[in-house]
Amino acid sequence: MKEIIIISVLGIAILALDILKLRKLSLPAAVIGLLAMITSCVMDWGHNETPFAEYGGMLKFDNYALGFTAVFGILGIFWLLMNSDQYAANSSKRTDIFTLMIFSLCGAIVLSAYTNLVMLFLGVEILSIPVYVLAASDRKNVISNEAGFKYFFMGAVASAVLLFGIALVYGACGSFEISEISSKLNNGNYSALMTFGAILMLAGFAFKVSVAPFHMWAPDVYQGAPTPITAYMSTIVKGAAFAGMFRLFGSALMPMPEAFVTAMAYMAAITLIVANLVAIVQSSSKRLLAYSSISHAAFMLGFVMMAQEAPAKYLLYYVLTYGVASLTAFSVLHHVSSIQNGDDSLTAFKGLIKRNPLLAIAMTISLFSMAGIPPMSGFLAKYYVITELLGGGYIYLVVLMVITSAIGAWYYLRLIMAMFTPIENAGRIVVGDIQRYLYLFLTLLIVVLFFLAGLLEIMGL
Amino acid sequence: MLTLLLIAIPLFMAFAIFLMGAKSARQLALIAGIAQLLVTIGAIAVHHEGDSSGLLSFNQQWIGPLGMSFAFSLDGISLVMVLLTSLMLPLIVYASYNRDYKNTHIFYGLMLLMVASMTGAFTTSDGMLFYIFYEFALIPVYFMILIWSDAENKGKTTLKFFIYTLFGSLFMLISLLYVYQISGSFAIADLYEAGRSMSSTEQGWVFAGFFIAFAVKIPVFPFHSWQPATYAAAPTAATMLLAGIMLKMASYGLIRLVVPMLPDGIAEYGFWALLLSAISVIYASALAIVQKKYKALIAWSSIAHLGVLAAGILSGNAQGVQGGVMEMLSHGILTIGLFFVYDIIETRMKHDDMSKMGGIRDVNPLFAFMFFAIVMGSVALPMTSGFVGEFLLLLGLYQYNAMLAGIAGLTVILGAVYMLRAFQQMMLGPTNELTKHFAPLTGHEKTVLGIVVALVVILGVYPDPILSISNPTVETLLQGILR
Amino acid sequence: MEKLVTLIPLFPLAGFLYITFFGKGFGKNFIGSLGAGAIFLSFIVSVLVFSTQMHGAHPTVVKVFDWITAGSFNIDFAFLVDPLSSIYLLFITGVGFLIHVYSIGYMHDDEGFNRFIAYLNLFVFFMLILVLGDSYVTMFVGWEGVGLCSFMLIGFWYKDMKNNEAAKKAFIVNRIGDLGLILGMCLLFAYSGTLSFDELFITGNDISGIPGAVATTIGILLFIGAMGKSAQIPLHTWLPDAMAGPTPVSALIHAATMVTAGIYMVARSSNLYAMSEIAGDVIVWAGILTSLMGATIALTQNDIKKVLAYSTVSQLGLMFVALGLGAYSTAVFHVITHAFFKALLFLGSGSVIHGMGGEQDIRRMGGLKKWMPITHATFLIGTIAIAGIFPFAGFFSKDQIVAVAFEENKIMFVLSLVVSACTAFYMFRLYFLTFHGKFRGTHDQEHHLHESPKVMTIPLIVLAVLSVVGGFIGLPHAVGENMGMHWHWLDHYLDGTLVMPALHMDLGTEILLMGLATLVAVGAIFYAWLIYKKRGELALEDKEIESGAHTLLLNKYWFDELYEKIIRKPVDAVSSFFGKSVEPHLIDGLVEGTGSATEATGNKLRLLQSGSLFMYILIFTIGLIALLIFI
Amino acid sequence: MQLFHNITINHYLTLSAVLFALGLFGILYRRNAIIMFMCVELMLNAVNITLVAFSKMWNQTDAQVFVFFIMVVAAAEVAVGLAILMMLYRNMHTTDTTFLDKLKF
Amino acid sequence: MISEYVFWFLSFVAVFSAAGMIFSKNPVYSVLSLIVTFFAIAGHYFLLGAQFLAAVHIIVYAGAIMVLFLYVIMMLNLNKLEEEKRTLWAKSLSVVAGGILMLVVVAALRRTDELQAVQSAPYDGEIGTTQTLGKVLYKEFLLPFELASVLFLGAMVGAVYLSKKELA
Repeated sequence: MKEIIIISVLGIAILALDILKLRKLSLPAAVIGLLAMITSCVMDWGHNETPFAEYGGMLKFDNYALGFTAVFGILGIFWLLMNSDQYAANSSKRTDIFTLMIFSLCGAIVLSAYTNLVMLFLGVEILSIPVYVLAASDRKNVISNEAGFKYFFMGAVASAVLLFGIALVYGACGSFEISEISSKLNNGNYSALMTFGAILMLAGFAFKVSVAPFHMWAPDVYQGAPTPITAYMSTIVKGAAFAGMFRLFGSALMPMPEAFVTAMAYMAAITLIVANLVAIVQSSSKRLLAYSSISHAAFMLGFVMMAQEAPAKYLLYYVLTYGVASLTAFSVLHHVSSIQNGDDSLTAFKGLIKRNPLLAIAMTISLFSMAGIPPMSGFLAKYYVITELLGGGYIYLVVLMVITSAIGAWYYLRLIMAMFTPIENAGRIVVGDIQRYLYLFLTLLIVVLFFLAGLLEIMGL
Repeated sequence: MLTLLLIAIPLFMAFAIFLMGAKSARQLALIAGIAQLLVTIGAIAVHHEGDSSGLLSFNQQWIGPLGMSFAFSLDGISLVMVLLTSLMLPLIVYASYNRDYKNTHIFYGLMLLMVASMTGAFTTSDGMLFYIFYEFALIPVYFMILIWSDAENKGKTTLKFFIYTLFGSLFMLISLLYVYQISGSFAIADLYEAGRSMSSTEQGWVFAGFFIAFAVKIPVFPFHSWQPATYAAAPTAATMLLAGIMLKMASYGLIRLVVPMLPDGIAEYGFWALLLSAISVIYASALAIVQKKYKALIAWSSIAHLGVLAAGILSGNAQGVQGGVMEMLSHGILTIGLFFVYDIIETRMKHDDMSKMGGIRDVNPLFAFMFFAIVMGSVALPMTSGFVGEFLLLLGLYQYNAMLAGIAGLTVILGAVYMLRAFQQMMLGPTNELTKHFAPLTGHEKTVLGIVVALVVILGVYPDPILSISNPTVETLLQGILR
Repeated sequence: MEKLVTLIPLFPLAGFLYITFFGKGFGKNFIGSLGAGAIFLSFIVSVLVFSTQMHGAHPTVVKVFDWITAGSFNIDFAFLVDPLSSIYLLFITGVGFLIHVYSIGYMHDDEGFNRFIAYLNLFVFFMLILVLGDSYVTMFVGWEGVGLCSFMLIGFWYKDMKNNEAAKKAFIVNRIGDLGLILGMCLLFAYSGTLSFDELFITGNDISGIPGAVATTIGILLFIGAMGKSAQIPLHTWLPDAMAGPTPVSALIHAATMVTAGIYMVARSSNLYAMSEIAGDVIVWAGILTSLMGATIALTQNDIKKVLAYSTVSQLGLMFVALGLGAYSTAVFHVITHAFFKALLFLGSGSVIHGMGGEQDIRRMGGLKKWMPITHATFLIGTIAIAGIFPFAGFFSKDQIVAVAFEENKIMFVLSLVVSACTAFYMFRLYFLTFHGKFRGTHDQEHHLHESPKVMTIPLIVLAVLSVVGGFIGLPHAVGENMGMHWHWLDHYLDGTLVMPALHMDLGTEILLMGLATLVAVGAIFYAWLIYKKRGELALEDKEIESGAHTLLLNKYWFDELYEKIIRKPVDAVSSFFGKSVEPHLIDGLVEGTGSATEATGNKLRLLQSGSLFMYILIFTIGLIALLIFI
Repeated sequence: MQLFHNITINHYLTLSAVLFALGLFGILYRRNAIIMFMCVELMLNAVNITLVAFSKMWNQTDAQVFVFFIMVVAAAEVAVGLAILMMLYRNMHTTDTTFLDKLKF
Repeated sequence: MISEYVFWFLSFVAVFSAAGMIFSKNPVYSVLSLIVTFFAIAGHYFLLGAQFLAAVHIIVYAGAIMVLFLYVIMMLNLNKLEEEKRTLWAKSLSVVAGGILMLVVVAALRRTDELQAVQSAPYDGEIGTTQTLGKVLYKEFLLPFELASVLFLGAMVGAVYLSKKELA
């Protein structure tokens, strides 16, 4: 509970700082606040605290919730630091953006901690609504507006669908409490109403996590939104949506009927194919990364398929590693494109190794991590998915994943090759000190996480 | 512990070189190589009088529940492979003295990184770790080619190389995981047990996965098309690393993982694999015959030899596997020799079109002599390292299937055809304008070629030290499967 | 005593190494004598070893070092000393020594002198390994080694691409045989579990378990190897071309020693061949065909060395006939005598060529006997010996073959008589055209015609002596017994090492056969004398040849052309087909195709992402409906 | 089950289904952002009806409270959505969604 | 009996005015017809005994949200907006998609027999009253209630931020 209080207070505090014209403080404040939140996560570890239990508390801060909260906090800090140079230190824009980000982070926490469909819905909305705004936050820019509108509008439709689903589930079970719901489901054979509701919820979530065929918004929005926001969406928003989805299918709607898992398998397959094949032919690196993030959604969906058996820690690991990698990648992309007036085509990366080796190496490492090549943590993440799926006997899906990740390596390499093709008269790209050290840190983290994966096993999740 | 040292030395030297910058990169790399060699010799010594103190093995759990652990052990086969690596590293570094690559430190750093990962692959006794090292070795060499190649289509070539090999090894991952589903641990010993416990059909499928992976890398006939282009594009040092050592990881994988793990699978479904290997002997030789460029010729010839290698190993008897070990060593040495000859010629004549050469023997008899020795090694003349390996391979293959041995044996003839043709075209006959002023060998060129020749001859005359290192291990490996 | 045997190959090796690495700056005489001396030393040791064997010492295996270990397959690098190997040692080192001495004179003006001596030493080294090796593998080392040396020596004058071609041809054709040999070894190992002669034939008897059919296969495979080395049909074509090398090389390698390696190997495996009729027949027929072919071709050749080369081919054929008929010791006998007189003849021709300043065409010679008497004399002895006139060496050995043929197989008997007739004829044709009549060369050739120096003539003389008396190591049974002295020494010496044919023919037949053989030979000689001496006819110039048979023979039955058509051309065609079509379009095409296909699909799929909200929501709806219907 | 005289839950479910589908149809059918937006509201209301009907069926208040929250969220969404719409109009001078195709492929 | 007729009446009103909202050219009309729909829905709430919700519904939707819409429409001056309709194939597609969706949903929702099993406690009219609602809202739903404030805050900030003029 403290986490949510901290985060909400933090949001308000930053607004206050804006009003008090102390905008410079907004960054340290936010970072400190998030750090505080993470520490409280650590302290609450293992308490399974259920706040306001007497008031039918609808959140449960078990290790699952705390783990995801902490990860979101960490990624949030990285994001803040990485973008501390984007908005003039004393502009109100900066504080606004930070506030919105903090608020949506609150939604993310709710999504990972809910025990009640009402909370689920609220969480989704709290997570999304600020992001609609963020996506459109480049006010003068038509592209950004379009992205914002598309995201918002389809998001609204999606949440309507999700709602309908919730309503039907309620109708079938007569309660919003996930514990009650799962008790109502006599192991797996849903009533028609239940099935129907579950499907609608699935669709709603599939939209949020951008799984085919509900992914259509993602490439446009990712491309149109300002790059920092894209980074945010592809890391925290996606992660939170998956946290919610996993909790839903892992604890509420469980055990799922076979058909559900099969359906998800098909969705994952379609996603893999579409995302990777289309990514190959992209000329805009930003859109390319967008598609890659869609294909990663397919991988994470693998965990949701196995939500009954698979331990959540692997999903957590995936969210973390992918988050770090894609945050790095998008930030590099941002730093590269922003100094050549927003050109995010592949050619914009030419000669990056000369123009700023650190950026090039960070990008390379993170791309390899996304491609799932050892010893980058991305490999283990994908490895976990694949083992789980093999355990579940989805050999074909695994083969497809393997093949498509080879295809994935293909378009990542196109980007890498661009970075390493020398060009003449290339000006250096300079990044601030914070960013430089952060890049270094993230790059190391990507590799270190690989070797520290053993710790995952001892954190009781 | 020594094994860790073997991986640590190149690793740390790599980073040291990265940080220290271009000045003394070469020297550092050379030092690293020599240190590596010394440690290897030490390891062999330890292994010789029985490793009582457990110096050669190391085991530290990594991801317990998933049965992954940082487990290394230097048994006979690994020792030979490590010996290959650490013999070749200083040679390659020293050989690269006659070119100066820009950003020297990056170049040698990458080289050492690659060596580290290859050593890891050769020494690990954990399936997953093997896969990881196997994959990782791809990255440094990829960059070595991408950055230091001067071919104009290098982008496409390297892309093809990377994707193709990655694609292949992913199948190995699937197979590995499939076995892991049964064994629940990646410790190679457990993998053996699990693998053998599977029905032969299952084994067949798993084998298919492994074979595709290794066939792409070895490379075996239909999966080879990445290789000639890559060799052509790569800077010589990278080619040496690639052909001399890195591709051996695949054949080593065959010995270490496939043959002991999937006996029934190979017995029932392995024939096609062996047939493909045999075919690639003929096919590659045929292509070698029509090559005009020397480098392309040795690229193809190496495919031909490795075809024999793969077939021999897969025949799964002591002779075949021993021959495989020996042939890996000798082929590594010979390949490096051949490519170094290319380097020498290319630096002097700026091309490697054989028809434009001739008479070099007249200008530079020493060079011709050493080249001839290497050529003889690669046509597997007795008293050269090539013979022992190839003979044992054929012996093993024959016991599996006489017909295949006959096909693969054609390398004895065809190899002579293209190698001698190349030698005569380049070295013999009258001199011409281009070759008349063929500069004499520099000191280090002499040294490198000399060492290579010496190795070729010594290993050919007295291979017993190597063979007797690996023989016990091979026999224990095969005990489980020989029925 | 046997321990000394290790020294035998060491001397030539040392010589080779020394000359190669430190030979610079020493005078030619020094180098020459060094090389020759090395061989001489090993000759001494060979004599010692031989003497022990002659006094009935048991065959012994001298292990040098562990060589190859692979599971059940264990090969030591070991030498086998037994009658067979020791007698080979003897004549290899002996003849080798003489030829070294000879080459000192012959190659004196060549700038590659050191190289030449070094190569010769290396060759002798490998030859010794070949005969000493205790296993097929060790033997194979020498086998390939001599091949290597022959490659280097044929292509000794490497500036001329023609020589290189010849060298390459020799090496590759040999390689074809070697493949057969290797496969033979594999099969033998697969059944007997060892490749050591000792375990297979002498102390052990591991071949006993081998079924007959397999024995046949092994025998034939091994024989393919022998075909390559010993130039039997169809792998004979390299030997005549090999004459591109300097003459001493032709004498040593392509007449006396290397080419008889095949006979050695088959004799060595006699126990194996004894197990298979069919293998024997194959050998016999291959042998006799080769022999006939060689003899007939030799009738028409005009290059002095080519004639000798084809005569070698035909003689080797005869030896194989003997082998095939099971008379292994007889074959060895003929190998030895042949080594003497053929070496003699080659050296003689060399001395002629030397005198003629490099001219090799007998149509440009004639009447040389007045310029080079010693050469003439020795050459004549050699000629008589090969023609098989009593009591020269050739007579006994060839007569034994004929006798065996008479016993075993009448067809062979007839054919072998034909061969010996041809032999006598073409040899004397050669002799007459070269040494008699009047000189037909250019004037300045005539101007500095001269007898060769001592260093060349002495070996000639020694060999001549040997060719005269060499035959007495193997007097025929009958003759031997009736003369009351147990003289058929060679058979008894080799008994126990080789399988012996049960030959017992009475004196009458023996004498009859001898008479017949001699008669045939003499008749042929007389005919040759009639044509080339009496009528003084000359060999035709190439353009004045019209008879079909003659052309056929002159073109060596068009073997080379045939191979060109049915082997070389197809191989090249296939290769370039692979290179031009299969590789780029099929194999690589598939890979590339996959890539581009993927991209194409991607390009199609991206059109779905049309950017219109309507489309997106439509797909959303469709997806929803699909889900609802699916579940 | 019977909610009140002759009217079962199915009637209400059907009604909401019709409205829901109608809303989606409207979104597809119209191009004007505002109208489409209203259609979304319609869909939300369809959900509300269901919930209220269910609350009657289960005889619980939770659902009604949930409806309450849905209204809240809807209001918030409308606020943001209209803000975005305004901004869009400011930059593009239209509310016709078919012109939103800068981002594609 | 009467309530039954009322149900049918309200349903028809709701559906038809919704349709009107979709098909009317003039956005203002659309708004108005949507408001009619909302009133009908409010009626349903009454029928279902959720008086308070009905009231809130009128207030929030008809009173607030739709006014907001109207305000925007006026401000953007979209009355009589000359929007050429979608292309024919688009229309037909949307009809088909919507139709199928409706069919599927209806079909699926028809199969709710298991709900017959749900035993309804003797209906107490209290559940819809302000009092009970308030109790539940401020007791069990306290947490969501608080979080809703966060949501609002976020939405407010967002809306304000978006409608701000870009400075600098």
